[in-house]
Amino acid sequence: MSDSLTNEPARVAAMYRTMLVIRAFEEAAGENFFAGNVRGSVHQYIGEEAIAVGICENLRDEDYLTSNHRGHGHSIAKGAHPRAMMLELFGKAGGTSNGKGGSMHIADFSVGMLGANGVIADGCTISVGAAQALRLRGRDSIVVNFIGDGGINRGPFMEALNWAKIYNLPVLFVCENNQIAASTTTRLVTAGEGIAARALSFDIPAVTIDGNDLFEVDRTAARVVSEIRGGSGPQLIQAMTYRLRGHFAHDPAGYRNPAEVDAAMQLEPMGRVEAWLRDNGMSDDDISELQKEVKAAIDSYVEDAINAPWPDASLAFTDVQDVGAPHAGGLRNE
Amino acid sequence: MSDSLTNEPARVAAMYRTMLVIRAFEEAAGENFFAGNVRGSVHQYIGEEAIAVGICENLRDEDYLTSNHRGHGHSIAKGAHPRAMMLELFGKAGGTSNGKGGSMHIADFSVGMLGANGVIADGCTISVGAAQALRLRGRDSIVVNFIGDGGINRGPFMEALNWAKIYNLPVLFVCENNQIAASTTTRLVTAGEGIAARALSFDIPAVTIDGNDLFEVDRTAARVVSEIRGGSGPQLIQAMTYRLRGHFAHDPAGYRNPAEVDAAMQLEPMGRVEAWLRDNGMSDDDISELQKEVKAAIDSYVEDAINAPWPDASLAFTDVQDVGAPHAGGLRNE
Amino acid sequence: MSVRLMLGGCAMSEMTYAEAARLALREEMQRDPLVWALGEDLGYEGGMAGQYKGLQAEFGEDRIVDTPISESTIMGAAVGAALAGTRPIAEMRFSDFAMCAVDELVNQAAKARYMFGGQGRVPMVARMPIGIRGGIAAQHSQSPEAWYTHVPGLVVVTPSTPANNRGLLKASIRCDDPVVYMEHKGLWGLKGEVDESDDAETALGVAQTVRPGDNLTIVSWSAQVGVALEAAAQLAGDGISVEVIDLRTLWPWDRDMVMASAARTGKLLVVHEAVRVGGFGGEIAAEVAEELGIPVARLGGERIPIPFSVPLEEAYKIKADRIASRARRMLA
Amino acid sequence: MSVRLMLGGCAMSEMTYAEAARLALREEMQRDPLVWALGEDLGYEGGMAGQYKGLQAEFGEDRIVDTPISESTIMGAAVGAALAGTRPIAEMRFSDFAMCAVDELVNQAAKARYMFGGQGRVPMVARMPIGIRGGIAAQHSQSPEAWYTHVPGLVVVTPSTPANNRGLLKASIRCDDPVVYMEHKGLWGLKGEVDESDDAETALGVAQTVRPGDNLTIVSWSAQVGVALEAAAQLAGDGISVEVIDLRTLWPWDRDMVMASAARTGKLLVVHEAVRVGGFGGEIAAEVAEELGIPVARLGGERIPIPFSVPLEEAYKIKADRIASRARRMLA
Ligand SMILES: Cc1ncc(C[n+]2csc(CCOP(=O)(O)OP(=O)(O)O)c2C)c(N)n1
Ligand SMILES: Cc1ncc(C[n+]2csc(CCOP(=O)(O)OP(=O)(O)O)c2C)c(N)n1
Ligand SMILES: [Mg+2]
Ligand SMILES: [Mg+2]
Repeated sequence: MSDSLTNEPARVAAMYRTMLVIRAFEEAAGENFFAGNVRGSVHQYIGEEAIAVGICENLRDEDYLTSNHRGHGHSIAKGAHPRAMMLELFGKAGGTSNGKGGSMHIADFSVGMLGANGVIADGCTISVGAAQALRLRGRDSIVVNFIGDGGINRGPFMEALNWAKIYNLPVLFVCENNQIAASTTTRLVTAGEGIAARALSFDIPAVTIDGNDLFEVDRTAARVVSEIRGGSGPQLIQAMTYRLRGHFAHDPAGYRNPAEVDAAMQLEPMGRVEAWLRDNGMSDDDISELQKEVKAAIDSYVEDAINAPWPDASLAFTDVQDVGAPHAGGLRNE
Repeated sequence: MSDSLTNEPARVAAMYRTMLVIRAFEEAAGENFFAGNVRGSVHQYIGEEAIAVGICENLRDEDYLTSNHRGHGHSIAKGAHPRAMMLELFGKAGGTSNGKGGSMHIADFSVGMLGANGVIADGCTISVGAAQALRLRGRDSIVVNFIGDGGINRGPFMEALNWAKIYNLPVLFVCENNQIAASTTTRLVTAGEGIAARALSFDIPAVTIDGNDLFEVDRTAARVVSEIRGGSGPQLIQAMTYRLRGHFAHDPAGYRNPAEVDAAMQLEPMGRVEAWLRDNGMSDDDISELQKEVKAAIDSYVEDAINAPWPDASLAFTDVQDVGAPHAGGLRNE
Repeated sequence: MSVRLMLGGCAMSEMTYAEAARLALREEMQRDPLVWALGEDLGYEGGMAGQYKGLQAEFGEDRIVDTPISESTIMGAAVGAALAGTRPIAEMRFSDFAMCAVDELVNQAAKARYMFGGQGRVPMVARMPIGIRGGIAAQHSQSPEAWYTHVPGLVVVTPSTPANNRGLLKASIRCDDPVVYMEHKGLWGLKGEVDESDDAETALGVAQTVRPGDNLTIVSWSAQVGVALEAAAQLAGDGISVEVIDLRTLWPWDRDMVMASAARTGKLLVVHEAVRVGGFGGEIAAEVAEELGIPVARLGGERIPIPFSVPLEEAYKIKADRIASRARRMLA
Repeated sequence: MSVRLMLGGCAMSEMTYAEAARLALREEMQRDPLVWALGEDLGYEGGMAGQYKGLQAEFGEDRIVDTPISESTIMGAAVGAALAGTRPIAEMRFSDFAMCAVDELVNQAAKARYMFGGQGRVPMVARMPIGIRGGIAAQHSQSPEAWYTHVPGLVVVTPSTPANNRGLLKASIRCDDPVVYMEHKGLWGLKGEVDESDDAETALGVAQTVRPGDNLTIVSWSAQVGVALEAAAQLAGDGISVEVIDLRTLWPWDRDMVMASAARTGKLLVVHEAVRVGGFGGEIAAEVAEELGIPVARLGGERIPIPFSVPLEEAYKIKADRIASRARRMLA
């Protein structure tokens, strides 16, 4: 990760690689959901990869990130290891949370990834508090919060906007506007022009960009992140995108017509970066080599996850709390 | 109450009278708080009378009103009887809630007053639901919600703005901006230009007026209420005003300097209406006669409240619920 | 819905727990034009487990209202709509998300009638499924029913079968009090017979003896009733006769039925999926101990967030074996 | 704060419960620069009962943060700030308003450490006073402590005297778990001795025998302890010797001390101001009944919203007379 704005092919190729990792991870997650290896809800990030990658490319490990239910891509882009994530999705020992959290609670504190979240918009209030902690600890890091276009209508998010501004906190809100929330077209339940207009009414600078254009995301993030680091206070980026799959793996998404999805496929982010790389000297062979390498890595993580042991059942009772932990003080339940 | 826009002296005198009732009621509430007759929190509306009166003058009994902790003025303006309200403040039998609610829970459903509220901004979400009920029941009534400038920073209010707009509900939000929330200068905790700008970002028409000018409030309300009744969808009025007393009766309000309060006194609403009435043919005698009459009425309600019996203790156990009511089914607590 | 059997005047259909709820919703909406529902994704998706499938087409967008993700307002609007003369059903998806609207439920819905001295009523149903469905972890699996029993003004309902899910939901919609209606997510697919010709409600506050027995009374509710029945069957093999009572409604709970059974068997075991500490089992066990002075025991979830992974999630659950062994210990 | 007495190494001061909290806050903020507080009206007003009076001047606006009226964010920001390495104190004013932030407390604060497999911790204190103060009615008088005992991950503290309000608050601020800290509003003015020279915490999870006795054990907490002591004094006049235990911490509660006492006296009565149905008394009574098989009883508030008017509010309360008569019945 660097603050550089240059589009050297090597840098773009590295971002492209991260996008490939996310895409392959999500495909594998979906397949293994259907194979019965992954339980619960798997919200895939397919089609939205450019946002997480373009934003996180401009962050440092010490910067914090908070996410929502669709957090795999954010986590990988921030530097969480997809192997540990895959183990977590399978609920296996060695997963990011040792199997305690699963897909909706991926976190990697070592790279500032403070957690995906199962409750819409709760990451927003967590973010502003994390930013206050940074100030108190004298750090110049920033906090990035990813929120969906459905999530913007929850009150806590709007409170957090106000909060971030009045304390002039270093928070970047990234609204991933894929135009839908589960089966609901968000336009129909969102009054006014949308989140950018709302942010402006809090005097928070807001910009709307093509979230499927890695270069635009990267460029915008580079500028906005450096402004925030410089003390601009909170800003908001609305990244327009499209959720190429159902809400979660088991959603057939029958509520939209195939033509819409086909049209969206034309604008999906991976192909656009690929084209740029081709134009800038990367050969077809190099590209397919990279794709194969990434696919092989993800396959190996799946393999690892399949073979990994379950966490010992006793782990269910650790990491709850120090004071009044389960089974402490003669407490029992039998 | 009428939808008329004309400023005939009789109509203005009637509004003035209601303002006097509110002022006298609040003075009496404060005195009786210090006399130990009224317990709890008494949030006086002194200095803000023109808002409730100017708004409610343009409402019908069938229109609903929801309020907040500072609800006495709203209730009186909507038609609740100050005698029953005074009894309620004293916790006596015959009070609006038979003593169960007190100052923060004044309600008079017979005139559409759906309740003061002890939780900031909760009236807002109640309002939008009441408006949905009106639509379902085929009524052309509207709902008015009073909210403070401190309350606008709670998420549920912002959710309710969005909600009112997307369903095009007949709701008038009235933000009484007295520039303070308890001891907090709201400007310091409110990002952006304030509530009017925020409402506009939801595409809700919003206007800021001098809330201490009865005529401006009345005129604005007449227009806005008729537009809402005509199907405009939600609108917002921000009425600028000043809280002439402490947050509640027992708040000495030492956080502001006396000069500020003195300056505000010059702009208080009662004197301005009084001046207009004088200019429009009401004699000093008539005015002081009216003041005396109102004062005497309120005094008599205080007298009644002092002499009224306590509610029977058994009333503590009624109106809880039909299914699983206290003491039903052999349940006991002894 | 599938096979339909006519037995005398009855029209028995086999349907799932979720389908039974849909039937009740549809019947009550047909019966009373003031009944309506609001929540996320009700229209196309049909809400959780498709319980509203087709109902928006039938009743229109003003009665099956697709909302933004605004839990506070879903609940708060329901309160307002109830005070203003309608019968809203607030759909919270999961009881976990309903925690975003506790204030509106507890400070407004539960208290409005009382605080206003009976001037208004709040006939609403707040639907919020509880329980473990498998692999949805700490923020999607909780069973907080005990909280709401502690709140004056609220009725708390926990259906356990397709038939009583229909009957209790009908009764809840017709009830003039705010009802917290807690399906169990793990039961949505459970099949059972429902008498469609019978419009009767399942009375609120009335428990059901789902297995008669003499040596021990097990009180349970929601999905845990099925597990208790399994345990009872195991114990029957050892010649131990267990009575199993399904409370169905937690507030008011059927104190008379529980006391009569416990007095007869002389031993009480309460079992629930919710965390044991602070669970509603404490209320029942304490009441019975206080009144009858007989041995009581409770089983409930460990005091841990619900974990994701299979063996960890299993460690949380109260299985039939554990119930049986606790029962044996009581009878030893 | 008033008179100061030097006894040996001790510096005993008489101060109120509220002043003792202020002392603890100040001491802990001096001790650890990562401790900070956020809430409405802390600066000028000094928060509820003036517990922060002067502290903003001393510690600055970044450590005593005056917030907008945004309860969800007060709590949520505290969670974020705790995960990010500080020790926030979230001031909710009243436990009633904290209901606007149940989701942030229960779904985030309580679970983050667990869900993330121990990667982070949430060392925060959520302060939310409970109880009746007189005439502030249904939305300002609740005692929902039982709810939070039911939530894995949370510690629940209910101080009853100036001395333990200081000691427990210090321990809570130093605790690495999220602590729900529930003062009783009615105790703010209560005076008592505090040893200012002693920096020791009052250990979490340890109860205190506030009156020794032989015939009956009364377990209580918060303001109700004082009422229980009154009842015990009444009963002493009749030759009945009552042991009164102040739990001080509800989770974890001091099971050993309660069991030992109850085993010795042979009878247990739990008394709390919170609504009896679903209250934490059920947990304790059930545990004792289950383990010791001795007579148990509970007294708690009626299942009604707290009314405003004097005689109605009085009807809710558990007075010393009622406790004494229940005790007599147990001993008859
Ligand atoms: C408070 C809350 N309400 C509802 C849900 C259920 N839910 C999960 S994801 C989702 C849709 C979110 O849409 P959006 O914010 O646009 O994100 P996207 O899925 O499009 O990435 C909903 C309603 C939830 N998890 N939390
Ligand atoms: C949710 C909630 N938080 C805090 C409070 C405490 N409180 C009561 S009134 C008030 C200030 C309200 O200010 P504003 O909305 O401007 O109304 P005003 O008092 O100025 O009329 C506060 C913080 C409350 N009642 N409810
Ligand atoms: Mg979306
Ligand atoms: Mg104000």
